[in-house]
Amino acid sequence: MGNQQFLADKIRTEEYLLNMGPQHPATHGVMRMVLKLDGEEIRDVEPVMGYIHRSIEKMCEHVSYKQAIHLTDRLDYLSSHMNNEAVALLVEKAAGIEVNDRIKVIRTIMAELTRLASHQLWWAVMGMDTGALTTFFYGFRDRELINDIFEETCGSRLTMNYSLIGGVRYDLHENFVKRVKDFIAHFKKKLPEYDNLLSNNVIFRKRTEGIGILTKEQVIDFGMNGPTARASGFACDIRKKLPYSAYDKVDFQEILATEGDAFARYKVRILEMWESMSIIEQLIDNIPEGEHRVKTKAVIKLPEGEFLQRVETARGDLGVYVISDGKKNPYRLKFRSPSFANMHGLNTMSVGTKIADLVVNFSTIDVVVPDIDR
Amino acid sequence: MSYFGDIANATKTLLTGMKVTGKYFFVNFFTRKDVITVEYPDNIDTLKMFDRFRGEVVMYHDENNQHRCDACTMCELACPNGSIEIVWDKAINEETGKPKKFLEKHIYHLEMCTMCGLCIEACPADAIQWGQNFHHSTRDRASLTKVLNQPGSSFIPGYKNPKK
Amino acid sequence: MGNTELKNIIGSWSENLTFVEEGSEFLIVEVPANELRDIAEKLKTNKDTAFDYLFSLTGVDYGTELGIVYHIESTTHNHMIVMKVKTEDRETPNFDTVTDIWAAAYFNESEAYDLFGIKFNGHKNLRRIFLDDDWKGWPLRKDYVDEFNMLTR
Amino acid sequence: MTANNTIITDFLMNEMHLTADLAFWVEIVVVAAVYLGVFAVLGLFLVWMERRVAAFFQLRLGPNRRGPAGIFQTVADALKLVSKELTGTEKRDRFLYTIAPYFVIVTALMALAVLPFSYELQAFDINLGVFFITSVSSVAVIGIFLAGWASNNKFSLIGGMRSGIQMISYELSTGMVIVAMAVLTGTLQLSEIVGYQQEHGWLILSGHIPAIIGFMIFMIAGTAESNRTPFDLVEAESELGSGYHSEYSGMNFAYYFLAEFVNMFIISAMAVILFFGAWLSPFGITDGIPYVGVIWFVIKTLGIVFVMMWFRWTFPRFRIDQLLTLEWKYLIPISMVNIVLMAIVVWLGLTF
Repeated sequence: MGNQQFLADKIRTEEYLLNMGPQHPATHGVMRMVLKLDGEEIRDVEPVMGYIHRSIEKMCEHVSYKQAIHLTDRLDYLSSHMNNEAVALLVEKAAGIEVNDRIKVIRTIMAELTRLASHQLWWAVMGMDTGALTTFFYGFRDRELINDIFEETCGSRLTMNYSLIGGVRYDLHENFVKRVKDFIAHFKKKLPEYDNLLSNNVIFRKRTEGIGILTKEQVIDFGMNGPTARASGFACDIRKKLPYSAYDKVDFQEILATEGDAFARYKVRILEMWESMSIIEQLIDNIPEGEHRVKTKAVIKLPEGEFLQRVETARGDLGVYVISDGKKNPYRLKFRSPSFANMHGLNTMSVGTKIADLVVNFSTIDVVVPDIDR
Repeated sequence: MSYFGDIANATKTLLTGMKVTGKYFFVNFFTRKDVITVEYPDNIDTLKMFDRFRGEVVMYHDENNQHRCDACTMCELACPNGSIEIVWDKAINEETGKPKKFLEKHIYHLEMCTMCGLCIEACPADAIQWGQNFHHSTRDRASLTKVLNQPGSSFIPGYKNPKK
Repeated sequence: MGNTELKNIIGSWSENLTFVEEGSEFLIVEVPANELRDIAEKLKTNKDTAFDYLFSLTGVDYGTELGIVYHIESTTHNHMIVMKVKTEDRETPNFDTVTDIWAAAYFNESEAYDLFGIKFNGHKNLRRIFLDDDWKGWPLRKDYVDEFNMLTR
Repeated sequence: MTANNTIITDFLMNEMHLTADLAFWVEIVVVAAVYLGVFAVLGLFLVWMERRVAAFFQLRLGPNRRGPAGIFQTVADALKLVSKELTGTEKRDRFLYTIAPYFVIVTALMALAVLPFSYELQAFDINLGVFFITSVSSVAVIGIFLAGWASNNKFSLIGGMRSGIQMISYELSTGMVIVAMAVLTGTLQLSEIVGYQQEHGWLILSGHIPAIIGFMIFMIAGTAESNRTPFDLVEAESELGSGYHSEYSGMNFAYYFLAEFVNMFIISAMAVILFFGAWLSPFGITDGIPYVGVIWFVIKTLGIVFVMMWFRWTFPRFRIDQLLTLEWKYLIPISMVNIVLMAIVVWLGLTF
């Protein structure tokens, strides 16, 4: 090792800073990461956020609860239905509004369809980040079917604003059930193709196995959640821990892995797609009859006090914390965003790895930037 | 020796990957039946959106150019983004002789609307509903501020919402 | 573990803690600012409470006081507690940092600083996380007025 | 100037009554013009083919607006690129920045000139043939390296450094495969290699096992030489934006873009020459007719180009250290063993 040391003293190497973002293909949105690099090795990652900060929490303090729901669409736009559902559930629990089973089942089916659409988009972009550009089109081909289902029933494809306080905006369209069944039959044939194309590919395995390892203790200490945390063995699925809507009437398995590397995070999401499909299958055939909306007062006021509602979105558990002083708009409304919590682990994951690994790690955390900046 | 083992395994996984893309290439090389491209500008006349699609807010006018809006400004209050302005005026109603509000202009700022649908829900008379047109791109911003009630239109006298 | 046992265990650590139970489904512990660090330390290390998951850290402007609300959860016992800390002084409000107890507080405390102006002594890299560095004022405070950006109807 | 009279010089001297020397120089200019035309047409066609093949893989339509099946789409792109302003970063190293694209163009043209399109259509049949092509294509590295260094942009610097490592290390295994094939044919001259294959059948058959191993190594190393997925770390979209040529625009970018596709053509042409009998028709059905060889040559090369495109639209990308371990730990040992194996096969006369 003698000359190694000799060379190290003679050749003066210097670390340099590289701004990855805010306009960069791998950051999936507008976020900047200041990398301290030694050649291609990363010494330190510091995410700089706030490029898309609209201060939704300040807006929510000036609008009524009904109007606050439509603002949550723009939080994590890939799981907009679950965000709406979170605020709706909170207000219903706080104001004591009882919703019938039909609404619960519709909300659960819509939530699982949103999770499927979000995971499909994640898979498509994951392939593109590691270099396989065709996965983008296969992922979007399947996601398009879900978007048509949403467009037909809720009226819009991404920011649906479908869940309201006391129910859902429209009743299910008459060929909703047929479309969902066609989609499930189609996607059951296509998901194994996802595995053949990317999961079993040796180049992809080499790019993701053993990269960005997080132990269960680290994940808990960082407060991480969602599939990213479940890949390290931390059972944090709110659908299991605090079941809401129709999740207690459905039996599904919480996917857990133990390796905690990038491939484990990838595998967890692929298996979650299978679980979501089985949940939809269990519910789609026996949607109970009933009103799609319960009668509610025109202006809804919450009693004094503070309320917390947690919902499992595609990225993790979204916490809605409201301090209410009895007026028609919340005194303080805080969104505990899952992607913001998952950002804590990014530095530990990528110190000592290469730029290409940072792109893979960032893509397996499945970050949606508006969810971070709010 | 695992040296050759993982080479063989590697080529096997690479070939299965190529089999998937190859299937899509050769199966519909001539039929092109799986193609998902929608040639948007060309299919503009045959393109029909779903009936619940939220293109823009429009006001319902019946055959003799009359609408149901009696300027109660419920939609203006319900809108979270302040994209609806109602310009109304008072006039003496002939039969009852009492002053009655009537709608002059229902100004709808399309560029501020987030398509949340709270105005359509709040309207007691179902005067406004969803239009399916989504071609909103224009050259100047002024044309995005639309007046929903057509010129020369008036309120249907004595209209009561059957549902309420 | 129910709220009452929690109350007894935590109550034994220090006298000037006040417990509130109505108005929220979790036990609320109001902690004076100077005891924040060692109560947090005990909450995490004590075997019966074992609060190791900082779910969320929220800055709140109560009108006269500025406060921080900690939602802390235990992944082993599956119960949650709400810890609140308040300060009167609105010019330079500051608390001790808890980043070394729960690493999840790192960005959350920067966010509380950025939007409320609450400083955390001992925080390694306290900076404005969302807004520009030269932004005047703390947006989420109730007395924040900004004619340009805020359309108040 | 003892130039053997080619068709062009005969034509010039008899009809145009030029002196021998003048005819020689005019011939060189004519051949250069022809090859520039071949370079441009080839580049445009390959870009169009890549976009159509990619579309078919990805369930899309691909270019179909300009001309039937979008043939003139790439011509339109080229015209657009020509009319674009040549921008560049302010603190760029002016001289190196402007000279870099010409390295890549010149090397691509030089390699193109030596390829035996058919018995008559071969511009320079120098007896170093194969060795000349590898040495020329190693000069292309300088063009990419300079672009990365001179354009004063950290992402393109990283791209340039990656290209330096990648292309130099993969030349080793291409060189060794060529040495193996030279052992089999006994000559480096391209026309003699094709002549050998005329009697003994295609090298992939006559050299059987070592030739097949050589072909697989050559395909892998060739894809890496031309910076194509799964080795496209040099302009990895998701990591470096567009890598070394991100600061180039207009005609400079067009040079890099076309040169990349022509390099791909040269690599597949090399594979066709070394393994599939360049312009020889299968079972020698049309070997007698002059000038028909070109069609066979182009069909075979486009077949190999299609396989390389298939690689591109299926595989993810390597990481820089995996790329080097693949080369130094797997390809070089195997290609060395392959040379020994080929030598033994040739020595024992086991070739068909």
